[in-house]
Amino acid sequence: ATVTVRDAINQGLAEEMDANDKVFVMGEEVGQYQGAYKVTRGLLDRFGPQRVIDSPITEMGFTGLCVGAAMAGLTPVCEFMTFNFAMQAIDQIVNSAAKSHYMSGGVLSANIVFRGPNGFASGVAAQHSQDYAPWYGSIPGLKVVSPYSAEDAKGLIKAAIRDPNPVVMLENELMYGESFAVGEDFHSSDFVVPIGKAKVEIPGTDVTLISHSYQLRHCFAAAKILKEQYNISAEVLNLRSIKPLDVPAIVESIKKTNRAVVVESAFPGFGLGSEICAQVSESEAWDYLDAPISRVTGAEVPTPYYKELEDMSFPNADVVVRAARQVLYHEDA
Amino acid sequence: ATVTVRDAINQGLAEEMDANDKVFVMGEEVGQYQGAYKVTRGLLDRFGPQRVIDSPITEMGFTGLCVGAAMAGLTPVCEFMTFNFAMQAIDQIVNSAAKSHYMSGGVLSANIVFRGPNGFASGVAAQHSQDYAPWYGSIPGLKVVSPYSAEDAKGLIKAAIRDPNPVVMLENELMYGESFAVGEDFHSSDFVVPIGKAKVEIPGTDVTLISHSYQLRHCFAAAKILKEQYNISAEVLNLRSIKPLDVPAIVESIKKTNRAVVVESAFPGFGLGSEICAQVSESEAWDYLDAPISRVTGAEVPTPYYKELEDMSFPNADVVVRAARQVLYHEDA
Amino acid sequence: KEITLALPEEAFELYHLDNGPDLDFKLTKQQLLDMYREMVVIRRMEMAADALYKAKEIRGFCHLSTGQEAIAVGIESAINKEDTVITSYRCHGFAYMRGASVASIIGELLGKANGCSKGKGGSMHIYTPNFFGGNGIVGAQVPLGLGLGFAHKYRNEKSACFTLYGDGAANQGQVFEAYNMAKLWDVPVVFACENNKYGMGTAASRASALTDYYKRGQYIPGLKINGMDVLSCYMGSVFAKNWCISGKGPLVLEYETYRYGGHSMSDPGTTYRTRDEIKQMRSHHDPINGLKARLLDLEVATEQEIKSVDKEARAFVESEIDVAHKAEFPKATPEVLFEDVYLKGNEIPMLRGRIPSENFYFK
Amino acid sequence: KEITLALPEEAFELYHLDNGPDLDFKLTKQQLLDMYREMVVIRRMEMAADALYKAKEIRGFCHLSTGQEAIAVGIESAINKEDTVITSYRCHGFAYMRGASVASIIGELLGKANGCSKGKGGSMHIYTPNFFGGNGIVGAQVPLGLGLGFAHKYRNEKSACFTLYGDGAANQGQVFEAYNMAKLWDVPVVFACENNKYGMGTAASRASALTDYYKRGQYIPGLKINGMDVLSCYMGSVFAKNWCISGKGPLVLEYETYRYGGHSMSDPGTTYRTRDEIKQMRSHHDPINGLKARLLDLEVATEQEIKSVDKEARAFVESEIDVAHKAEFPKATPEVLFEDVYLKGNEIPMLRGRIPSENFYFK
Ligand SMILES: Cc1ncc(C[n+]2csc(CCOP(=O)(O)OP(=O)(O)O)c2C)c(N)n1
Ligand SMILES: Cc1ncc(C[n+]2csc(CCOP(=O)(O)OP(=O)(O)O)c2C)c(N)n1
Ligand SMILES: [Mg+2]
Ligand SMILES: [Mg+2]
Repeated sequence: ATVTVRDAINQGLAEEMDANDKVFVMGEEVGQYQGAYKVTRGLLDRFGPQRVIDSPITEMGFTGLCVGAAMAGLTPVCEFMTFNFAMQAIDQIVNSAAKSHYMSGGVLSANIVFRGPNGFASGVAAQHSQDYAPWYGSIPGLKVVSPYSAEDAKGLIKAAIRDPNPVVMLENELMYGESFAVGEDFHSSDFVVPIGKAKVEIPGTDVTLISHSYQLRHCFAAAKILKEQYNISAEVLNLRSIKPLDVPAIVESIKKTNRAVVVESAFPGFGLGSEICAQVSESEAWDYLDAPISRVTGAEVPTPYYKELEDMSFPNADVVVRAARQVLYHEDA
Repeated sequence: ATVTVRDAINQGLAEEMDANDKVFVMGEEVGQYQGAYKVTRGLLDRFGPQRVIDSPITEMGFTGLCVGAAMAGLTPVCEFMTFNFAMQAIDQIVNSAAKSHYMSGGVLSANIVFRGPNGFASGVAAQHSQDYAPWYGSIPGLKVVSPYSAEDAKGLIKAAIRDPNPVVMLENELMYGESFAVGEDFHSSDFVVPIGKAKVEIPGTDVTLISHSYQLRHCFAAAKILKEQYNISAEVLNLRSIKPLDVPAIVESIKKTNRAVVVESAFPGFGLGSEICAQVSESEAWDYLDAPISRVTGAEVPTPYYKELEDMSFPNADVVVRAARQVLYHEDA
Repeated sequence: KEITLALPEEAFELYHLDNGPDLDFKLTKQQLLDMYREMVVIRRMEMAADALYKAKEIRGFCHLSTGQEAIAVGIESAINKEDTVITSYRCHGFAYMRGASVASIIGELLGKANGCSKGKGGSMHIYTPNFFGGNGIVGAQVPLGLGLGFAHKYRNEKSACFTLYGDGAANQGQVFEAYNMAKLWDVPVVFACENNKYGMGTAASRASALTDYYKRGQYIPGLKINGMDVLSCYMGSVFAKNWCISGKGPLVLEYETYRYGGHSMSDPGTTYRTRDEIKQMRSHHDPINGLKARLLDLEVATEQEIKSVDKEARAFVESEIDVAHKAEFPKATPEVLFEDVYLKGNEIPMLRGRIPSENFYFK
Repeated sequence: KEITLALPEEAFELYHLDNGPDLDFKLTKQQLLDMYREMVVIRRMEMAADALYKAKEIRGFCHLSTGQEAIAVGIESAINKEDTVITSYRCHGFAYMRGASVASIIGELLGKANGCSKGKGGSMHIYTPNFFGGNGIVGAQVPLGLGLGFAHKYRNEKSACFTLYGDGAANQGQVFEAYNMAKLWDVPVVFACENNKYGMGTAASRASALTDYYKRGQYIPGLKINGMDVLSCYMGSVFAKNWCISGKGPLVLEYETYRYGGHSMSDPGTTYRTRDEIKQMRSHHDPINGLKARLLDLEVATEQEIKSVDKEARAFVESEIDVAHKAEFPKATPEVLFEDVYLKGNEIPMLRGRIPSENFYFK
């Protein structure tokens, strides 16, 4: 049977709440409304209003509350309706949650998860579609995960809750309704996806397509086109974690394919593509590269509303195909 | 005669306030206290409390106020005591200031400058020493400048005020008291440093050291050591602007030296080094590189307080020398 | 010829005010009919947006103000074009009252080049002179509005900024930061809370420890206004504007109102409140019906006259929608995509595309 | 043997409270002498920090609480170790009262390995069990304190969190967000404003539209306390703790106090206030002298006894400083540098150094 990403997260949350009564969920509309995107559906009924808490619209305040509760030993799951709104609370995430263990010489800690949809969504324009993976990914003290499939989603939310460090989970609204086949072990309450391990979704030999979350769809579609139309065998690497980046997996793949394309929905500058480019150039994979790493990114514009302009602002399969063919030096790409 | 960076910014502010009565300065302690770091010294006396305004400690609020005033046609200079505190207001900078011109199809605009010290300062520990260049540098709609010398400081603050776009000026506390020789034209009220143009501070032939603001000092010191001890001729490039990056200047230099080291005080991931690495790999300079670009960054730790640990967390001349020698493949580096 | 009107005591509640708005006042028949018409136009426009959304011609989020029309109309009737207004994403009615054509508003919703924001902003980001949107981040518009008021004061203008926000937004910390600065510096800003009883699915009392939003300025006087009655909205707004321009500093208003529809088009709006509650409001407190009844009651206009206003307004909106429908979409070219990131002539040399071959250079 | 004590009416001002703290109460001689001693210890410790800063042994920012000692002592005397406390960067006194040794506090200031934070935090970042710092971002500790209180409630503990912040911090929006949630959910949190009259160089009235900080919870009852009198601080804090643990929700306190020194070591503290103002406070309102006078007055202790407490405290602090001075600096090794970024055993595989050859790998 298949499971949606929404249900996968929901199941992961419910299992961890069952197992550990320190875990609570707080955020806007997580309770009575069942979640703006219904990710927390049923949790209020099941765990009651002490543990599933509708917060006022006060991102900085409820984030700080969750961080403080975590410092006191609870395990909050702090939901942002989208990560765009977390920008109001980012000081609490970075300065209060991420840095405290270090600043206190190990005295304080915060077992907390910040989660919610991140990055591109349809037709929501500039203030509702930013991808924050690079910002959170740059902060020591944080771990950052970004699921693609239902397995990723359940396994990573559970790993994030169990990890004693603050973890940011960057989901994507457009993925919530997507269904995925899952393995036998998926329904076990011990199903966990380790933080920091990338997954080869499709093995290949000619070029590595590296991405996370929603943008992987374009990689899959591109891999198909590359195979069918150009007889190019693309390896698709699902990062799953942004911090730490699974550099060994990237290196391994590039040593095989000698070429890589990084696909992300963030603004181009200071992004995942840039970072992977730099990391690879510092690794042994550098000598294996037959072309510079290619970055496929969001365009350098605040997201426009009109569909065709929006389409031009984010990666799609065709652009990924072009990028892949470019790193393979296809003249007409 | 020499001029300090502090006085240079002060002079630039005063001149623009003289020339344009729409310009006002707002921030914590900018008036009566003469600025936490005395950058706004004398401005209250000279321009009065209508135009030099001490705000309460409410970063989000006064930043929003300034952005709104800019939308109404005024030209605010919004001072953050340090950019660490601007994290509380970053939503207003990104979502309200940077994106509005685009979201409104050109109807709204905000001629505003956000300025203050950024990055490393001595002994202030983790919450007071983050370098935000990469975050702001990633946002379309913003320009980001970062002065090193007195000329940079005066010329860029004036350019920033005159630029009709929102501009972020990332200063450095440790530079305020530094004195610099200035040219004849410095004292002219027309002295402006164009945004987006890097400056070759020291020409060289063997390796390019690329940096901005305070970290350039290490580059200068390193260039000296490289010359004297290793007979290596280092070119030092002062970026002056983070957004736009002067990629043509970087490319030109690398075409000459074939090697580059980027020096910054930000956390390593998703930083300036990564971005330059990626940009160069997309440019014609790629073919000229004899070694991968080297990143010298802050270490991946929240800044520790104890001096010797802090020393290990930020670039210094020795590390830059090592990096330069590494890109020159000195075996013992 | 002016018509004498009277508001009941209950139209207003005062907080730290010695006197409230006048209860007795005069308006011409034309003014009254104009108010009526504008409310009908807004309602029709929102209904059209509803239909267009359901027809999948509008994308993303779309927040309608059906039920809340009296506020936009009441405020605009009380101020002039030099005053400034800013609100949240629930902005169509305000944009219209500030002077944006229905065609340009619906055009924006359809993503057309004739849209207020050339199709780049969509439903939440609509602007027109002295109307500053249309803001998608809950509460962020409040300090912005303070800044607009600050600019009025800086320029010694006899104008005020009406800064609108919802009952949900009223809990955002930056609202209190704005209150404090406004009071400290006597900024001519009207903090105007549209209390429509819910922030998304959350009833006011589940989000706010104090639901008397007109009192939440604490040290700023406040006024609660019957937001379902356009004449109360009008007189309350007149009072607020006069308060500000007479140098008394800020004022906090609460327009008590009701949102008939869901929070946005994706919310049926029926899981967190009863259908009966909605029905009650619609049938007993509707601002359009309310004004109509009053006009008939006072014999200012006949049923026939009002019907013809209805008809005209409806036809007007339809023809405007027609204009919007016929308008061009923006050209999906790099020139259009990359325009307006920076101000013309002050761009950065290059904006990056998704891949380098899409990079766009400004000459 | 207990001593009967009485506070004057003026010790407290009430806001939305029917009854305030008891004015008549008893304490033992030992308790009183302990309070006295702890204030002296804090004062001596801060004076030592001042000297060490001037000797360049302390780096960066260093904020002292000289003049404000009664608050930390009064609160700690009123609560127990299960209660929680959080404050801003002006934290040395609280850290000490919560149980950190003077040696570990001064050690931290000196950057020593014996420091509360192993030398990694410095003056602003000091922690000890149930004391959560030491926070450098003005106002950010307030929602954190709300979270600590939330945890007490979540666990059904009969404990409260004392959340301290300054008169300057009181304007931060997140403080109001915290007020709202605390009241909505009856969180046992005491919002405790240390009004020392200035936020850096800004007098309270230049930053706050309402300087009655105990009223700023608006819908939360409040209590103003003479923060220069340790007994008032004690009884006010007893009241606050009882309020919270009896399930009445939050309370807002204002301890009216005064900072003798500059904002931090780099501020002479004399440009924005008169020397006379400082002198007045020091000579007529000093909390240490005040308690001493009372003890003599009530004949609880003799001049001689008090002198010997002074002497003991001074010697104690000196010996603690000696311990701190003799303590080792942290080892400047990669192992130490990269320790504590993540929790032991849950690190990420590699942390990057300044250059790749400095990268640190966890096994
Ligand atoms: C900072 C932020 N948090 C959350 C949201 C999501 N959101 C959009 S509207 C809304 C409800 C706002 O309610 P209210 O202020 O009462 O305005 P109304 O929609 O009733 O007009 C929420 C939670 C957002 N856009 N911005
Ligand atoms: C968000 C933020 N803004 C500004 C600062 C700089 N700063 C540090 S302390 C301070 C004054 C705070 O005054 P108050 O709250 O009254 O506390 P006090 O220092 O008097 O104890 C300021 C402006 C900061 N650390 N954080
Ligand atoms: Mg509402
Ligand atoms: Mg103070």
